[in-house]
Amino acid sequence: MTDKVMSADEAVAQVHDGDLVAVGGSLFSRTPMALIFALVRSGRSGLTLTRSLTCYEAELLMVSGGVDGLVTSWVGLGLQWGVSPVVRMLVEQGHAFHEEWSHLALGLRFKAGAMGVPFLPTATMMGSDLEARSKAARVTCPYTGQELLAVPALVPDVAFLHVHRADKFGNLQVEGYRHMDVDIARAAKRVVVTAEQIVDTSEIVRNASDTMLPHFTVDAVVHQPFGAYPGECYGLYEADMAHLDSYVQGLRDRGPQAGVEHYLRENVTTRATFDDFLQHVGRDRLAALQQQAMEMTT
Amino acid sequence: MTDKVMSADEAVAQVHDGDLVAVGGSLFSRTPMALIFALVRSGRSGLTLTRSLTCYEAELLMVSGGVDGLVTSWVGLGLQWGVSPVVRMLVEQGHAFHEEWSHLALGLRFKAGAMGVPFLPTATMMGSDLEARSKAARVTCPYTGQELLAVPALVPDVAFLHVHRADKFGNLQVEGYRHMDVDIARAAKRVVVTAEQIVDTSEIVRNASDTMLPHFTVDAVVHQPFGAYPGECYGLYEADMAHLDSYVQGLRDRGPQAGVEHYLRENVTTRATFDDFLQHVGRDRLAALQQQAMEMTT
Amino acid sequence: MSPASPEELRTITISRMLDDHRVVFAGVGAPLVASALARRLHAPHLSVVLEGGIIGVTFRDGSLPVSTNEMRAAFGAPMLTDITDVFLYAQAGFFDYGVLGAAQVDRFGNINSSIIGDHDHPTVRLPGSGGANDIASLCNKLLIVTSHESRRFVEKVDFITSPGWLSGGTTRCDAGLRQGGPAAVVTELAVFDFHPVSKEMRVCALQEGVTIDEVRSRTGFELTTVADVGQVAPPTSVELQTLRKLTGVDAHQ
Amino acid sequence: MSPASPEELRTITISRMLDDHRVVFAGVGAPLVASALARRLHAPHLSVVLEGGIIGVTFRDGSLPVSTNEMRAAFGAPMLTDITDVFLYAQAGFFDYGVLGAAQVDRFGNINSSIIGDHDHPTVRLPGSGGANDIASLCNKLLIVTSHESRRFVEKVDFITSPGWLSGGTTRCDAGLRQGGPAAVVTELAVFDFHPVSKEMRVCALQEGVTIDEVRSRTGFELTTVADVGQVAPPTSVELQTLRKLTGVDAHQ
Repeated sequence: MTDKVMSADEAVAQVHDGDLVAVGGSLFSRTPMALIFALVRSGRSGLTLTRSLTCYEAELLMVSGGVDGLVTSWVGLGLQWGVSPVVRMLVEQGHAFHEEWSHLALGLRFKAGAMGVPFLPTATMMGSDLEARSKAARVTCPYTGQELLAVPALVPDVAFLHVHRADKFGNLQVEGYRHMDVDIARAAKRVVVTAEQIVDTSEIVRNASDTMLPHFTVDAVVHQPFGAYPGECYGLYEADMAHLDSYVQGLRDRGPQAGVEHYLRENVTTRATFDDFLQHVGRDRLAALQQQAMEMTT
Repeated sequence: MTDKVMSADEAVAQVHDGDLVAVGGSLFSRTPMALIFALVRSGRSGLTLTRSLTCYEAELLMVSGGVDGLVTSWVGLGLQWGVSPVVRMLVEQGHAFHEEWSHLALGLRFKAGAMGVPFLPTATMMGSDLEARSKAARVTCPYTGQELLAVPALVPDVAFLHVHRADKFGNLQVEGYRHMDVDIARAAKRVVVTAEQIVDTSEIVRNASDTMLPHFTVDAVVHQPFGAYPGECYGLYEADMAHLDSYVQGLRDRGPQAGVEHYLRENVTTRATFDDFLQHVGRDRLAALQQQAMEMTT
Repeated sequence: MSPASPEELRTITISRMLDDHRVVFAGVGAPLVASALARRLHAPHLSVVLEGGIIGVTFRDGSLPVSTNEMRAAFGAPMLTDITDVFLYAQAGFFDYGVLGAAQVDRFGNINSSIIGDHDHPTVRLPGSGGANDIASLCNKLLIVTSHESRRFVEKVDFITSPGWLSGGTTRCDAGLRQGGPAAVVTELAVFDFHPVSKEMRVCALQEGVTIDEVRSRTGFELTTVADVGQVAPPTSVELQTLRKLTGVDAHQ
Repeated sequence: MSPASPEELRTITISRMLDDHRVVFAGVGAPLVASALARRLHAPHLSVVLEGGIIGVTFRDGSLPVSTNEMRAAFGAPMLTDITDVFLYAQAGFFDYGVLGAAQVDRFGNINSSIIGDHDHPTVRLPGSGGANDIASLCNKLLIVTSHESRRFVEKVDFITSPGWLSGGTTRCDAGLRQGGPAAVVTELAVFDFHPVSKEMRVCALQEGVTIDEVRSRTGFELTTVADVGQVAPPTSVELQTLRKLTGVDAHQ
């Protein structure tokens, strides 16, 4: 057990050009946005992003040039807003690849990695064009003769997570749903985490059954309150739908490329740290989102 | 969601002669003893018992004639007391079968059942005589060519669990370690649960992330405080080592068969209910075990 | 009270197919709203599961969740777990119903939500499966709800994201899918089932005031019918009022 | 202070092999006590894992756990999970050391804890593997601690419960075990390692006052040695005192 606390910029040094980067959370929930922003600023390139339900964070990374491929089960702007114009533009023009698996199949690919086996058998995705396009192989049960789909283990080079609580060694706890964070982290070679709170290990111990991942799975811990903003963090703050709505509006007004570039300039590349960005967002706005979350979960 | 609360005797009617019965908990921890006692009284026969680490509860069921086979990774009297004289006697004389898997292999057999697949691949147990005797098959990864052991799904006819809290529909929560309860219950055709407390669903909702199993996996819920006695229930009461020690002494004094028979007469077959047995044990004794647990977990 | 919109009509019709005490794995949108409505009316003990890891969704009037993982979907549920875990319950056969919408559906109940046009040079790259493929592959019974337009009701979808009966007959089972398969399709024009042997979609019952010719004219493939085509009972005012309370549309408009 | 008992000697010797900041998957008995001792002395950040689902065992003097799932093992740990889950961490390569005792061990480090005699007509039916097979199969490095008697140190175990190097050479890897393998055996007489190619057990270092002939006479197979056999440093008074505090044996006896 070693002290792994560092800054987001230091933590993002775990990512190298060409890496497969897995992003925890789901849609606008517990997305590690502070790490996404730091990754945009780092100028890494040739990355592949993998995440089961992905949206805005993928668009930022694709337009900024970091990511040129997706391994996902779903990508859109968010259910309110429909199809992702960035992904449409880049994929339809052949500038980015989009590898599609079903939600469970992708989840099991992470789980195979987490379990330390090269594949897992499943009854999903069979017979569909997802199967046909995935080039996933089949496997026959040696006991029953049943044919199943074999999904290959997916081992990210780096996983990004955002959690409610971590100690300095990297023992992690969250509230609410866990998304696919556990399997993603256990499958990945390196794991980088932002936490709303860094707590003493004694506080982790107090609710040891709630610990989602143990310290030896984690490589870097970053203290970052509101680290999932503009998404939600269960029980702590609601997603800022107005912020996201104005992002979407920007894409509609300026077109996908220019819209995202404008957003990045306003919010990411001209802000030295995520805290600077949060200050730009404004304290009252953040407080209102906390209030909404409290009302929604009590 | 239907009301599933009933008595232990009613719940044990879920077991039929010849069934494969899985027992939750591990060793002397959260073993569903009230259900084991009810099963002894029910007179069922030809049962196979499956549990990863098993001890005293297996001896009771084997001598009473209910169980004539074990699927397990370990069986003993408990680590203090060594080898199980009942199992030695019955297995060495050929009166009972003992199918041995490694702890992980058995755990994955339940997990395969829980996941709804006929097998799971694993790197454990390979090359050992456990593999040779188990007749487990191998499977080749269609991507890497790696050969792995394929463990076959184990689907119990009935699973017995003991938990801290249940609502009447069968939403279940425990404190502390979960043992293999989740996979056992999800794999089993029918699930019977004793709970220290039956609570309102609103109390389950309050800590929804702690819910171990949802109602639709559960068929019968029995309210039974001290339902794991003489074993422990995390945070609530310690195991009664003196009771178990005198059980072991009885086997040493009288021989395995007569020793267990004597124990059953004193504690099980002449007591109409588990509460009668607990009354015989005595309130002060139980209170002392609660006190020990409190001291040990705070 | 204004009459039911096409969307409301579909939602009410499909909600009636969800029996009490069962478990439904609902996609977002109309499937989720229909599940909420069923719980409010004839199926108070229906358990609604979302792929976000939420088991036992409760619903607040005027505040239905938009996605499958957000606080308003989670709060009040007796169990929160992870995403893959929820799908593994489906794979193990615990879920009685799956309910899905469809961008494109064909005569065998196959659904496309991935690609319009050619895969390598798509005309439109849609969001993709999410959990739709898994719901269609693994739930014991699949119900589909969609608006009725001939560009949606096609002979063969451009891409099978979520498997129905594939090419009909035994092809679904032959492909390795031993569970489930589509049982019904609900639109604002009619309710459809699938022929027990050929697995072709067929008209089962018509919505109020709709003729079979109208259905045929708005369907991109040849439609058969069951022996005696029924009538779907029109929405009751209780259904409509309850639905509008749920969705936050003024019940007295 | 009385001199170290054979058991204490073994425990102290093996505890020194556990480096700080590592993760050890310990069986009950001497392996667990040795892990506790290492944490008290040179390896305060050693993480001790038990198959009962306990990650990060802390230890109280005079109150060491007897089994792998009981409150005294769990209390103070930062993570409690389920049994299978712990082993899956091992399978994924997270555990630096596995430490096991042995009822019977052979020249290739294979361990028997299942059966003495013939499988179908056993002379003694022992408790069985528990997690021992998995620890031996999956941890990155296996350490074995056992008392030294020729009936325990045999040419070939009656039954391979937990795989060592199987028949030596590449046979472990050939059998499909790509990870781990025994690195050392510790007894009250000596420390052993395994030849890098043949994988035969060999004497590496002798406990204080022990001769190589004594080791050979109490070993049921032919023993080779490393080029220059070393001496195990005798237990220090700090080691012995700390150990006795942990086990609750009076430190001043």
